[in-house]
Amino acid sequence: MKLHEHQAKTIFADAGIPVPDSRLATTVDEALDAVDEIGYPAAIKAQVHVGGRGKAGGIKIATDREEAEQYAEEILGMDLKGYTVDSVLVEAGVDFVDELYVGVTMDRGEGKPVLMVSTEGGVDIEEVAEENPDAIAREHVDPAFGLHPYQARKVVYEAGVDADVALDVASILSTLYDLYEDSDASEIEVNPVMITGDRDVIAADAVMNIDEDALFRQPDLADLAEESYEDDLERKAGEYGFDYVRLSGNVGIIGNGAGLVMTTLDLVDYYGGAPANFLDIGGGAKAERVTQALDMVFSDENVDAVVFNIFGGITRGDEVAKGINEALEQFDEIPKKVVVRLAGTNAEEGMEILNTDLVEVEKTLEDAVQRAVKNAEEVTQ
Amino acid sequence: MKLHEHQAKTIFADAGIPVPDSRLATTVDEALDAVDEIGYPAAIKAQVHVGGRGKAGGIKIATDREEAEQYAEEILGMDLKGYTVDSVLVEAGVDFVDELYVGVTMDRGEGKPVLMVSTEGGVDIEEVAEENPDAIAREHVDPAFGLHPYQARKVVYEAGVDADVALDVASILSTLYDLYEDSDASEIEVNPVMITGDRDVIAADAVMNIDEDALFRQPDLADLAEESYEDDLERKAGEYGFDYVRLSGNVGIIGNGAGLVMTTLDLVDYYGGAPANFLDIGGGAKAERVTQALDMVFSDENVDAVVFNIFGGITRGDEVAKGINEALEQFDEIPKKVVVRLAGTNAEEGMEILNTDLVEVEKTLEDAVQRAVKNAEEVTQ
Amino acid sequence: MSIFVDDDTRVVVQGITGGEGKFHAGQMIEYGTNVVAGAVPGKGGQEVDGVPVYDTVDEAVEEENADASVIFVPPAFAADAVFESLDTDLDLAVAITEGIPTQDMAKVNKRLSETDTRLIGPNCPGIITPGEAKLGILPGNIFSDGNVGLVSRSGTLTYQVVDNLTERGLGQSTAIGIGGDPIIGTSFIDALEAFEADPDTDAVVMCGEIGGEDEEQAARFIGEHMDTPVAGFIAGRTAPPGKRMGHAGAIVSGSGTGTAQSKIDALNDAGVPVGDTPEEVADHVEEFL
Amino acid sequence: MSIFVDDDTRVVVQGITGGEGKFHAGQMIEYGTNVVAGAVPGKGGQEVDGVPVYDTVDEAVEEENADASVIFVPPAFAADAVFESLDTDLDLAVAITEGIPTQDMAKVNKRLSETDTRLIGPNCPGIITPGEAKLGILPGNIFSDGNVGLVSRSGTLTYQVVDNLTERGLGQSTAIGIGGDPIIGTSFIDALEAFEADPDTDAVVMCGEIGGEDEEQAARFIGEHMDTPVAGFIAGRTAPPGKRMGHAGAIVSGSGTGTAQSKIDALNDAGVPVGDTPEEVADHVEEFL
Repeated sequence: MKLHEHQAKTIFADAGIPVPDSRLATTVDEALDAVDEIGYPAAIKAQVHVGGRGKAGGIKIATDREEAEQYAEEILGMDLKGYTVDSVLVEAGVDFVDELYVGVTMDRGEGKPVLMVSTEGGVDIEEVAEENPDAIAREHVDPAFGLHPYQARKVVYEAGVDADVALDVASILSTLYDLYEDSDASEIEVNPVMITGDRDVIAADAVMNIDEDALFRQPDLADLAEESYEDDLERKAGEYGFDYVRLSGNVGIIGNGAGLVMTTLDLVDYYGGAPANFLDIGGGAKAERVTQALDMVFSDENVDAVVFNIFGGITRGDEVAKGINEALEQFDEIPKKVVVRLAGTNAEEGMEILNTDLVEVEKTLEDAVQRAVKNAEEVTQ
Repeated sequence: MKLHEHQAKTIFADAGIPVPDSRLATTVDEALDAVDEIGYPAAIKAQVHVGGRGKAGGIKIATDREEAEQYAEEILGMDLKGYTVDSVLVEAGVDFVDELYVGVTMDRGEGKPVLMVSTEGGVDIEEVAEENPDAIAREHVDPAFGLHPYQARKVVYEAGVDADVALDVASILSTLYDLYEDSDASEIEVNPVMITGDRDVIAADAVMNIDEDALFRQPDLADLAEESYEDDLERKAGEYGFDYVRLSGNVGIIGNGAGLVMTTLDLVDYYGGAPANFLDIGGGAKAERVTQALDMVFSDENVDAVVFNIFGGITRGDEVAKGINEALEQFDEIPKKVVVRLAGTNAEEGMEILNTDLVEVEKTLEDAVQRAVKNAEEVTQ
Repeated sequence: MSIFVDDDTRVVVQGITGGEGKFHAGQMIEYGTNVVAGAVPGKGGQEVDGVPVYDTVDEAVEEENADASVIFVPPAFAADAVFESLDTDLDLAVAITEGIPTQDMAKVNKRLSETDTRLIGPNCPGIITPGEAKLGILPGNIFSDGNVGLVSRSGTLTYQVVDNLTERGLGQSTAIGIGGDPIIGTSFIDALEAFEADPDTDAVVMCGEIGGEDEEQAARFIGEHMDTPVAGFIAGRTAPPGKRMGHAGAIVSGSGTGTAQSKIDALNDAGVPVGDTPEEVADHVEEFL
Repeated sequence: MSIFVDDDTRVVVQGITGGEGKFHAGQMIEYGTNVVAGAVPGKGGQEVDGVPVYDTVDEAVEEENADASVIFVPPAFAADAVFESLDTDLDLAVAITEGIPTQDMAKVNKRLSETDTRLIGPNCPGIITPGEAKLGILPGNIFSDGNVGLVSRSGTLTYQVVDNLTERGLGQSTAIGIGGDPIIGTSFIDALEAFEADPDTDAVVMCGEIGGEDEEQAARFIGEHMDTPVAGFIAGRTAPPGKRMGHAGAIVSGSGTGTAQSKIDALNDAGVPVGDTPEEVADHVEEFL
C-alpha cells in the first residue's frame, strides 16, 4: 500500500527527518494561500500514485504568484496516466547543490532488509541500478538484530557521500530504517535527498510502501490507506477485501487463487483478448463474495464480457454457483455476458445448480476463456 | 541496582500486571490512613533491600486497626540486618489458594536471558533451585530475536501451572520480559504470584534489579536509584561514582581495579584482619579521586586503619601520592593510620613524593596488608 | 516414493481447534494422513476428531512423537507458531497461513538458517504424496499416485495442472505448493533437488509466477544439476509492473525485474519447455514419459 | 611463540581520536605493536601519531589489511563498534571498554556464535605478547618475554601477578585479560586451550574471581585436557553474597553459587594449586619450571 508523498513526509517530519516546508491544497485558492505562506520558488506537486510524475507534467516549480496560479490550475484536476489529480503538495523549493538517493527495501532473495545509497540521486534509481549498478551501495540488515548504527554509516561512506554531510545522511538513513521497521514498510525511499549550499541535508521526496499484510497491527497507517485510494473500483475492492488490480482491457476476470487468476488473464491475452482486471475471490468464498465480485466487475464500464473461473479446493462449486445465480437473478437483463467454468470440489453439483439462462458454461479453462474473448469481441464490433 | 518493592510494583502496574492495592507510608499515621483506605487484612512491609524480610520480622499482616498501628510502630524505624526501615508499603492482603514463582534473569553461562517458572512459589527460590532443581522450568530467550510469545506459554505449561490460569501467568511473564528488556534489568522476579480462589493472578511481590551499566540510557530508573540508597556511605559512593561495598570489618581498603581490591580484602582476612569495605578508585585516578576515596573511608566509623594499594597501569603512582598528601595534610591529626603501597607506573616517583610523616609505606602488597591489620589490632586493643 | 512426506510422517496440527484447522485436520485424516496431535494454547486435553490436543508443540512431540507440523494460525500469531515448530526441531513445518507480515517472515528466515527443520510456505496449499499423506488444504481427490513431481508457487493453479495431468493418467509422486509470499521456507531449488534425488520421480512440473528471481535461479539449477526432465509454466505474463497480483510475492518491480518473460527465457535457456496453457504443460510431461 | 597476537598482527584502533584511544594507541605503537589504522566515524583522512584514520573498520581493512581491532569506544556506542569489527571478519577484536550494558553484550554474544572472529573482553586490559605486540592498556614495562601463559579476569591483579613473575625472571609467552563482565567473548577455556596448543608455553597462570561458573568449567577442562601445568588464584574470598565487587561479573549469587571456595575446590580437584597470595602463585609457577 503506497502512501501519498504528503502522508509520508508528515511521518518523516514527525520522526525528525528534515523535509521542506509544505502545505496540501485541493483548490487553486488553497494552493495560492500556501505559496503566500511558503514563498518562492515553490514546487507544485500532484499527489497521485504514478511513477515519473515530473516528466508527465505533474510537478512544476513556480517562481512567482502568477506561475503558481497557472501551475495549480494546470495540475489540479489533470489526468495523470489515468488518475485524476485531486490535490497538490505546495512545497518550498530547495536550493540544492547535490542530490542523493537513499532507500530501505526488502531483498527477497536474501530474505533481509537492505539499505541502499547512491550519489546519483534525483534520477530514476532503477535505471541507475540497471546501467551502473556499482553506483548504488548496499548493506543488508540482519532482521533479528535490526540495524546496527555502524551499518548506516558504512553504506553512506561506501557510496561516496561527501564527508561533511555523511554523518547527517547516515542519521537520516537510520531513522528511515526505524520507520521501515516500526511501520511495517515494504519500501521507503527518498529520491532525492538534497544537499544545500549550506550543507544541509533535506528529504525532498518521500516514498513509503506499507506491507498490506501488516495493516492489522498498523491502525494509523490503515487509516491513511483509506485516504489513499484513487479510484472508485480500487476503493470498492478494498472495502470488499478483494485482491483486485484494474487493467486496460475489456474482459472482466473473476477467479479463485492468485496463480489461477493470473493464468486466466494470460489466457485471455493468449487467445487474443485483453483482460480488464485481476480479481481473486480467495479461498472458501461463499455466495455473498461471489455476488460482490460480480458487482465489482459489472461496475467497471470498460468490461464487455466476463469469465468466471473456479477450481475448487476449499472453495465449493455449489456455493459459487448459488452466488452467481443470486447475483444475476436480480437483473432484468444481464449487463454483460458471463462465461462460467467450475472444476474441483463440488463442481458437478455447481454445474447442476447454475441457471444456464443467465450464464454460459464451459468445462475447461481454455474453452471458457476463448468464449469470453469472443463475447467481448462481439460487443465491440 | 535494586529497586524497592513499591517502585517495582508501580512499574508493574503501569505495564498492566495486576498488583494488590497499596500505599507507601513513612509514618504510623500515614500507615493508618493507608489501611483505612485499603481495608483488612493488610500487609505492612518494610521497604529495605534485605533478603528474608518476612522471617526477620519486616512483614506483618494486620487484621484490624489496632494490629496495623502496632505493626507500623514496630516496623518503621526498626533495624533490619543493619538497615533502618524508613518506609513501609501498606498493601491489601490477597486471599490466595496457590503461589507461583516467575522470573527473568541473565544466564551468564549461556549469555542469554532465561525465563523461570515454578509452582513452588512463596518460598526462597534459591533453596528450591538447590534442593529440587526440576521444580523450576526454564526457557532461554535468544537476545537477537527477543521473546517469542510461545516461549512464555511453553515454560508456564512445563512448570505445571494449573491450566485455568496458565495463559494469564504466561501473559504476565511476557510483560515481565518486555520490562526486562525495556528497563535493562539484570533480574526481574515475582515471588509469589498469587492465585486467588476466583482464579485471579496477582503479583504479590516485585523484585527488579537494573543493570547499573545501562543507567545512562534509563534516566527514569536512574532517578529511582537515587531514592533507593539506604546508607549514607553508599549514597556518597554513588555521588563520587566509586565502586563501593560496605562490609563489617575495621580495615578500610582502597585500591585500583576490582580484582586487585578484592585480593587486598582477601589478604586482610588471610592475615587475620577484617575488611571494612571494598573501594575501587578505578583506572587513571587523579589526585582528587584519591582525596574523595580517603574521605569515604574516614567517614566510616567502623574503620580503624586503612590500606591503600595501587598497582599503576593507567593510574600513575605520582598522582596517587599527590592525592594522598593533599587529603591528609588538611588534618591536624590523621584520623586513622594509612599504609600505602605503590607499584607499577611512576611508583618510584610516587614513593618519593609521599609525605611519610602522614602515612606508612610498604613495598609489597603482602607487607602493606599485614601492617594495616596490625594497625587495626592496635586500635581495638 | 516421494519427497518430504510419506505415510510415516507424524503430523501435529497447530491451530486444530480453529475453523480452518479443524476442517482441514479432518480432511487430512480422511485422506489417510497420520495426524497424531493438535497444538493450541489453552486447549490442551481436548480432542478433535479423536486427535489429542496439547497446549504446546513441545508436548505434542514429547507425547505423540510428532515430526511434522501444519500451521493453521491467523496471520497475527502465525510467525510465533512457525518459531515454535522450528524451535522444537521438527523435521518439517508447513505454514498454510496467508497474510503473514513480510518482516515477520524475514525473522523466521533468519531462524531457518540456524535450524535443520524444513519450512514449506507460508501462504501455500501444502504438500501431498498421493495415497500416503497430505499436509495442507489441497483437495486430495484430484491427485493420483505416480511419477511426476510438481512444485508450484500457487494453490489453485497447482490443482488446475494436476487435474490436467491426472486426466491423462499422469500420476504424481509428490506435489508441493511452496507459497506465494516474497519470503518462503522451501524454494524451487530445494524441491527440484529433492525430486532429482528421488528415484521414483521421472518428470517434474514447475509452476512459477511473476516476482522475485527464484525461477531464474531454479532454471540455472535445472541446467546444471538435473537429469530429470522438467516442464514449466509461468503465470502473470499480462501483469502490469508495480501491482501486487494477489500473492504478496507476485509483483513485477518498477524496473521490470521479476517479469514472466525473464523467467520463461531462463527456463527455455535451461532446456525447459514452458507451456502457454496448463494443457500444454501436460503435453510436455506426456512427451517426457 | 604466543597465542592470538604477535608482531604480524595488524591492528586498527577503533576510537583512536578519543582521549583514551589516542593515549593507548601511542603506547601500543611505542611498545612496537603494528598499529596500521584508526577507525572513527567522521574522522576519516586524519592522522594520529602517523596512523591513518578511516571512517569505518571496513575501510581500514580494505586499505591497510588490518586483521585485529582494539576498541576504545564509550559504553553507549561500544556494542555497535564490536558488531562492526565482528561483521568485518577480523581475526580478533579486543574490547577495552568498561560498562557496556549486559543486554548489549548478550546480543554481541549471539553474533559471536555466527562468526569466526575472536572477541577478547569487554571490560578487560587487553592482550600482550611481550616483545611483539600489545593490544590494550596493559603497562608494557612490567612484562618480559618467556614461557608462562597468563589468563585473568582482572586488570590490575594481572599486573600484580606478572610483577611477581617477572621479578623472579619468569617471563610470559602471552598474557590475556579476558574481562570482568558477566558476558565476555573469550573464556578461560578458550585461552587455556590455546596455551595448551602453544609449544612455547610451559606453564599457565589462571586468575579467576567470584561470580559465574567459568572457573569451575575451566577446572574441568584442565583436568581433562591439559598437560601444561596450571597455577591458580581466585579473588573475592571475602565478598558477601549479592554485592557487585567492582566488576559487573564479580558477584556471588544469593544462593551461594559463584563463590571463591567453589572455584578453589574445583581447581584443586583438577590438580591446580591455588595460591593464597599472589606471591604463592609465583612460587607454584617456579616449581613447575
